[in-house]
Amino acid sequence: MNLSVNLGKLKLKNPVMTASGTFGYGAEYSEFVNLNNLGAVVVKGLSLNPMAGNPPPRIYETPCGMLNSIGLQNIGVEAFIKEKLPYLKQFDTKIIVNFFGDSIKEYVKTAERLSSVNGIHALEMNISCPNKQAGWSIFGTDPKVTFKVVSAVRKITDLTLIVKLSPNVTDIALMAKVAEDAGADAVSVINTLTGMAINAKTRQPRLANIIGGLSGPAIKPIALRMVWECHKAVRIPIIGMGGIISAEDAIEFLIAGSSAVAIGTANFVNPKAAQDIIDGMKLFMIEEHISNVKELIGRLKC
Amino acid sequence: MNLSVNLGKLKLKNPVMTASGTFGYGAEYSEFVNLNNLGAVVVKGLSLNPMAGNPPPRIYETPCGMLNSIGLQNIGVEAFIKEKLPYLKQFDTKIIVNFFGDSIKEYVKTAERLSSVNGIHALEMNISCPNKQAGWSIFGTDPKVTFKVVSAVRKITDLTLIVKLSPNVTDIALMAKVAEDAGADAVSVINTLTGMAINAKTRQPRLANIIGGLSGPAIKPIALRMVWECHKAVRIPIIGMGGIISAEDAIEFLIAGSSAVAIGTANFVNPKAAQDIIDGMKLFMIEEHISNVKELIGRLKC
Amino acid sequence: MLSADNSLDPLLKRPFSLFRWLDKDIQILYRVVGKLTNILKDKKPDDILEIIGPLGNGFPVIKGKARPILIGGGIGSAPLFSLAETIKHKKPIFFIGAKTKKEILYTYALKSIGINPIISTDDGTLGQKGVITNVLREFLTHHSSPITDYCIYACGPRPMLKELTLLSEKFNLKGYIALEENMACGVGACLSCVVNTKNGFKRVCKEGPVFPIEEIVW
Amino acid sequence: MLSADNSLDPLLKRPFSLFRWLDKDIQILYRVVGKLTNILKDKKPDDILEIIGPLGNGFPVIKGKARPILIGGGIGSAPLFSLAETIKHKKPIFFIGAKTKKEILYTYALKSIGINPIISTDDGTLGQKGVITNVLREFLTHHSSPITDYCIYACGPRPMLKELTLLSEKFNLKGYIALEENMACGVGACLSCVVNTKNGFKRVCKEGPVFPIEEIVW
Ligand SMILES: Cc1cc2nc3c(=O)[nH]c(=O)nc-3n(C[C@H](O)[C@H](O)[C@H](O)COP(=O)(O)OP(=O)(O)OC[C@H]3O[C@@H](n4cnc5c(N)ncnc54)[C@H](O)[C@@H]3O)c2cc1C
Ligand SMILES: Cc1cc2nc3c(=O)[nH]c(=O)nc-3n(C[C@H](O)[C@H](O)[C@H](O)COP(=O)(O)OP(=O)(O)OC[C@H]3O[C@@H](n4cnc5c(N)ncnc54)[C@H](O)[C@@H]3O)c2cc1C
Ligand SMILES: Cc1cc2nc3c(=O)[nH]c(=O)nc-3n(C[C@H](O)[C@H](O)[C@H](O)COP(=O)(O)O)c2cc1C
Ligand SMILES: Cc1cc2nc3c(=O)[nH]c(=O)nc-3n(C[C@H](O)[C@H](O)[C@H](O)COP(=O)(O)O)c2cc1C
Ligand code: FES
Ligand code: FES
Repeated sequence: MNLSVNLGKLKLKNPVMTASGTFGYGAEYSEFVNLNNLGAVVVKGLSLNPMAGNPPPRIYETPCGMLNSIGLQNIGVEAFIKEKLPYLKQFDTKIIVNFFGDSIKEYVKTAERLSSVNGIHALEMNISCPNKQAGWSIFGTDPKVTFKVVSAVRKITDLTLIVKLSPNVTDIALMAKVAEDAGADAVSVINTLTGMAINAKTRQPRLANIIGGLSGPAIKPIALRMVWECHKAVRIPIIGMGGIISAEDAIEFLIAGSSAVAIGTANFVNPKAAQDIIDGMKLFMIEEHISNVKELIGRLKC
Repeated sequence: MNLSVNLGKLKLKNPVMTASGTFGYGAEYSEFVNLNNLGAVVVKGLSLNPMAGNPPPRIYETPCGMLNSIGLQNIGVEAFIKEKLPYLKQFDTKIIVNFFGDSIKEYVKTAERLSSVNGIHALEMNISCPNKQAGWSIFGTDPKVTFKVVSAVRKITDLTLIVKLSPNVTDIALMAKVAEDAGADAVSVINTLTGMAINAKTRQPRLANIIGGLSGPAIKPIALRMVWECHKAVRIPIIGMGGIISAEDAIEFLIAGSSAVAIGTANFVNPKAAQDIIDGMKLFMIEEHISNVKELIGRLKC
Repeated sequence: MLSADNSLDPLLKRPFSLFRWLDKDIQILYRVVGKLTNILKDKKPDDILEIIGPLGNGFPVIKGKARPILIGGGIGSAPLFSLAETIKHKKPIFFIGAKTKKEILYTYALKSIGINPIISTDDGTLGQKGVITNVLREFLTHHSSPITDYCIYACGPRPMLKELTLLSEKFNLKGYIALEENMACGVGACLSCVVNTKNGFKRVCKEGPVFPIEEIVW
Repeated sequence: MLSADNSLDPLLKRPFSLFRWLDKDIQILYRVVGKLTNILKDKKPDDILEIIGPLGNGFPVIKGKARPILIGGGIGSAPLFSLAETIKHKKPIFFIGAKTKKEILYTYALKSIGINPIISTDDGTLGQKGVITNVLREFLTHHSSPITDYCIYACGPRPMLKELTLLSEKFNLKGYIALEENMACGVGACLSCVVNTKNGFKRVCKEGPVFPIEEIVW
C-alpha cells in the first residue's frame, strides 16, 4: 500500500500532518502519538520575536466547534531553533514551520532565519490569523498584498513554501491562484473562520479578545467546499484542513482535491487522533481495494 | 414587559420571526405554533414564475448543522397571492415576503407585484442564495451590483425593505453599508454559508447540486460576529439569524446588535422552536429584571 | 420524525415508519446505521423520545378483490407488517428479501397471522439465493391468475424499487411503493424530501411516502 | 481531561481534578453545570469514560512544621480532600464555603479522618453566614501562632481566590492556589489555558493548576 504524497518537491510518507497551533512544538503530544508515523509535524506559528498573545479567556466551545483567540503566542524563532528543533529532528518525519510577521519585512526576515538552519523541510506562511489587529488581515484578504508578501518570501527561500489561506474571503480560489502566481509550492486551506460568542447574562464576549477563530467539525462543510474550489483553480498541491475528526473526513478532503490533510482541533478531542486517522485511512484503502492513496486525490465524481 | 421592536416603520410585537425557507408558507407549522404569537412570519423565497428547484438529494446533515440545496423551489408570486396569502392574513402577525430574481428587472417586477396587494407588511430581498448558478452570486457579493439592485427595488416599493446579506464575503459590514446607502430599511444577517459534503465510498457529493448552504448551530459563532460587525457599521436595524436554537442564543444576537431574530433550522429540530424561544425570552427578562427588550439590543459590554 | 435527546449532534429528527400501532403504544422497527440509531439502541424502557407524527400518507387499502402482493427489502419491510395485518383476509402474498438471513425480519410474526412469506437473501443463507425482484419476476412469469388481479405494495432500497417499476411496466401491474428521501422538517415546509414524479417534484413527507408506482420518475 | 462518549456535542474534553486516588479506582467529584456533566450524571456503573491524565502539578506538601490552612469554595473543595488526607498529621485547619448547605461537600468524610471543618454559607443555611474569606480574615486577625507558621492551600471561584491573594498580602501569608481556565488540549500544546503571572502567561494545564499564591497577577 502506498501512502506517500508530494507537496512540490517535498515527499511525505503519508498525507496526515498536524495543524499549526494545535500540536504545540510536537513534544507535547509525543506521549500519545509516535511522531515517526506522521506525514509531517507543523509547529505553532512563530514570529521573529517572542509574543505574549492575547489575555484569557482564550477559548470557548461552540456547537461542534471551538473559538480560539490565542493571538499567536509563541517563543520566537530563535528559541524555537535552540530549544525545540533539536528534539523534533530526532524523528523520521517532515518538519514544517508555520510563521507570520507584522510587515512584509518581518515575514522576509523570519523566513530567512528559518531557511538558514538545517532540519526544517518546509515553511508555512500564515497570512490568515483572525486574532490579529484589524489591518493585519489584508495579508490574507487583499489579493495585491497577498501577492506582494508571498513573492517577497519566495525570493529568499528555497524551502518548500506553503501559504495558509483565510476562509474569510469572498473568493478563496482567487486567493489560491494569487499564492500560486506569487510562487507558492502549496496552499493550506483553511485557517479558522472569524467568530464570536457572548455570555447572555453578563453581556460580555466569551473571549477577552471579543472575536476568535472557529475550528472543529462545525466548519468541515465550508472547508471541504473551499478545498474543492481551490482544486479547480490551481495546479499546486493543497493541504486540506478544517474539522477533520475521522479517517473518513480526511478521505473526503483528499477526494475534494487536497494532497495532504492537517489535523487540528481533533487532537484536543482525541490526543491520538492523527495516529487513528492514519490507521483508519489504511483500513479504508484495504476495504476499498485502493493501493495508492494518490488514486483518491481530486477524484470527486460529479 | 415590553417585547416589541421596530424594523424601520414596521412594528413587531416581539423580536422573533421565522427564517425564510424553513417555515414554508406558514400553514405547514400551524399545528405546532400559534402564528398569532410570532413577531413575524417570513415565507419561502418567491420568484416571478414558479420554480422547480434542484434535484434531490437536497439536504445532508453535518456536525451540528445541515447543508441544503433546495434551489429556491417555489410556487411563484401569483400562486402565493392567491393560495397562501389569504390564509396568512387571518393571523395577527406581520407577513414578510422573501423574494429574488434572476436579473435586476425581475427583482423589480416581483417587488412591484408584491407591493400591489394588501396584507404584506415587508419585503425581504434575497441577494444571497448559495444554490443559484455561478454568476448570480454577484447580487450579494459585488457591492456595485448590490447597490444597483437594492436601489432599483427601493424606488418602486413603499413597503419596509429588508436586504438579506450573504456571509460568503470578505467584509459583510461593507455590504450592510451598501444596502443602507441604497435605501434598505433593514438587513438580514446571515444567509447560509456555502458548503459541501462528500460520500467517501462512492466519491460522489452528498447533494445532487454538489454545493449547498450550511445552516444550524454550527454557524452561530460566525453569524453572531457578522451581526456585531454590521451593527458597528450601519444605523438601520439588523435581523439576526444563523444557528439560533434557544432563547439564550436569540438574546445573544440581540446583544450583538440585532433588533429582531429569525429562527431557521431550529424549526426542524423542534417544531415548536419559535414559540419556545419567545417564552424563554420572557423568562430570561423576568429573571434578569429587564422590562423592555430594547434594553438588550446592541448592549455588548466590551 | 424522531429524536432521542437534546444533544445537537445528531441535530435533525429522523424519519421512521410506524411498524405497529397498538393500543397505547406505537412500535418502530429500525436498523442501526448511524448516529441516532446508535443512541436509540442504548435506550431503556421508560426513556423518553420526542416524536412528531404520524406524518404523510400510508398504503391505501384497495377495494375490490385484487390480491395484494407485498414486497419488502431489508429494513424496508417495516411499514408492510401493519398493512399485512389489516389485509390478511385478502390472502396477501408476501415477498421478503435481504442481504442475509439476519436481516430477514419478523417472519415469525407473519406466520402467526397466517402469512407464509416467500424469502430470498443475496447470500442464500435463507430462502432462495438472489434478489427478491428476481423471485417476483419468476412468480409473475408463471402466475396463475390474470395479472390485473394483483396489487403490489412495496418498500425497500432504491435499486429494488427501480427494478419493481420496470417489472410493473412489463407486466402492466398496478400498485404502491413507499419512498425514502433525506428529511429535515417532516411537515412539508422545507422542500428537502422531494422525489421526481410525472407531475413534478413531490414531497415524500407530505404527498408521500407512498406513491402509485407508475407515478415515479427514476 | 474527560469525555463521556463519541458525540461531537459536547466536543472537547473537560478538565476535572482528581478527588481521590484509590487502589484501582480514581474518583472525581463534580458539579452538574452543563453539557458534559449532565451526560455524566446519567452514566451507570461500568459505563466507559475516556480520560487522559493525571496532568499538570498538584498541591506541594511543604516540609517543616507550618500548619496547613485549606480553603475550599464550592466545588473547588474537590482537589483538597486528597491533600487533607495526606497531611492530616499536620492538623490542617479546613475552611469550606459555599452558596448554601447543599453545596458544602464531604464534611462527613473529613470528620472520619479527624478534621472538623470550619464552614460558612452565603445564605447561612450551614455554619457561619457569609463568604468563607471573611471567616478566614476573622481567624487570621485573632490568630494565636505567628502567621508564618501557616501555609495556605486553596481552590475555589475566582472572587474567592482574588480575595485570598489580598489577604495573603495583608497577612504576609505563603501558600498555593489551584486555578481554573477554559481548556482544550490539557497537555500544554494549545495555549488556551494561560493565566497571568509575575513571570508572564503560564499554562494552567502544564505549569499549574497549582501556583504559589504570590505569583498570580489578577
Ligand atoms: C419515510 C421514511 C421512513 C423510514 N422508515 C424507517 C424504518 O421504519 N426503519 C428504519 O430503520 N429506517 C427507516 N428509515 C430510514 C431512517 O430514517 C434512517 O435509517 C435514519 O435516519 C438513520 O439515522 P442515523 O442517525 O442512525 O444515521 P446517520 O448517522 O444519519 O447516517 C446513516 C445513513 O443514513 C442516511 N441518513 C441520514 N439522515 C437521513 C435522513 N434524514 N433521512 C434518510 N436517511 C438519512 C445517511 O445518508 C447515511 O448513509 C426511513 C426513512 C424514511 C425517509
Ligand atoms: C483544572 C481544573 C479542574 C477542575 N476540577 C473540577 C472538579 O474537580 N469538579 C468539577 O465539578 N469541576 C471541575 N472543574 C470545572 C469543570 O471543568 C467544568 O465544570 C466543566 O468543564 C463543565 O463542563 P460541562 O460540559 O458540564 O459545562 P458546559 O456546558 O461546558 O458549560 C457550563 C459552564 O462551564 C464552563 N466551561 C465550559 N467548558 C469549560 C472548560 N473546558 N474548562 C472550564 N470551564 C468550562 C462554561 O464557561 C460554562 O459557564 C475544573 C476545571 C479546571 C480548569
Ligand atoms: C488553538 C488553535 C491555535 C491555532 N494556531 C494557529 C497558528 O498559530 N497558525 C496557524 O496558521 N493556524 C493556527 N490555527 C489554525 C489551525 O491550524 C487550523 O487551520 C484550523 O484550526 C482548522 O482546522 P481544525 O478544524 O482541524 O482545527 C490554530 C487553531 C487552533 C484551534
Ligand atoms: C432548507 C432551507 C431553505 C432555505 N430557503 C431560503 C430562502 O428561500 N430564502 C432565503 O433568503 N433564505 C433561505 N434559507 C436561509 C435561512 O432563511 C437562514 O438565513 C439560514 O438558514 C440561517 O439560519 P439558521 O441557521 O437558523 O437556519 C433557507 C435555509 C434552509 C435551511
Ligand atoms: S422533510 Fe421538509 S418538506 Fe419533507
Ligand atoms: S489546555 Fe492546551 S495548553 Fe493548557
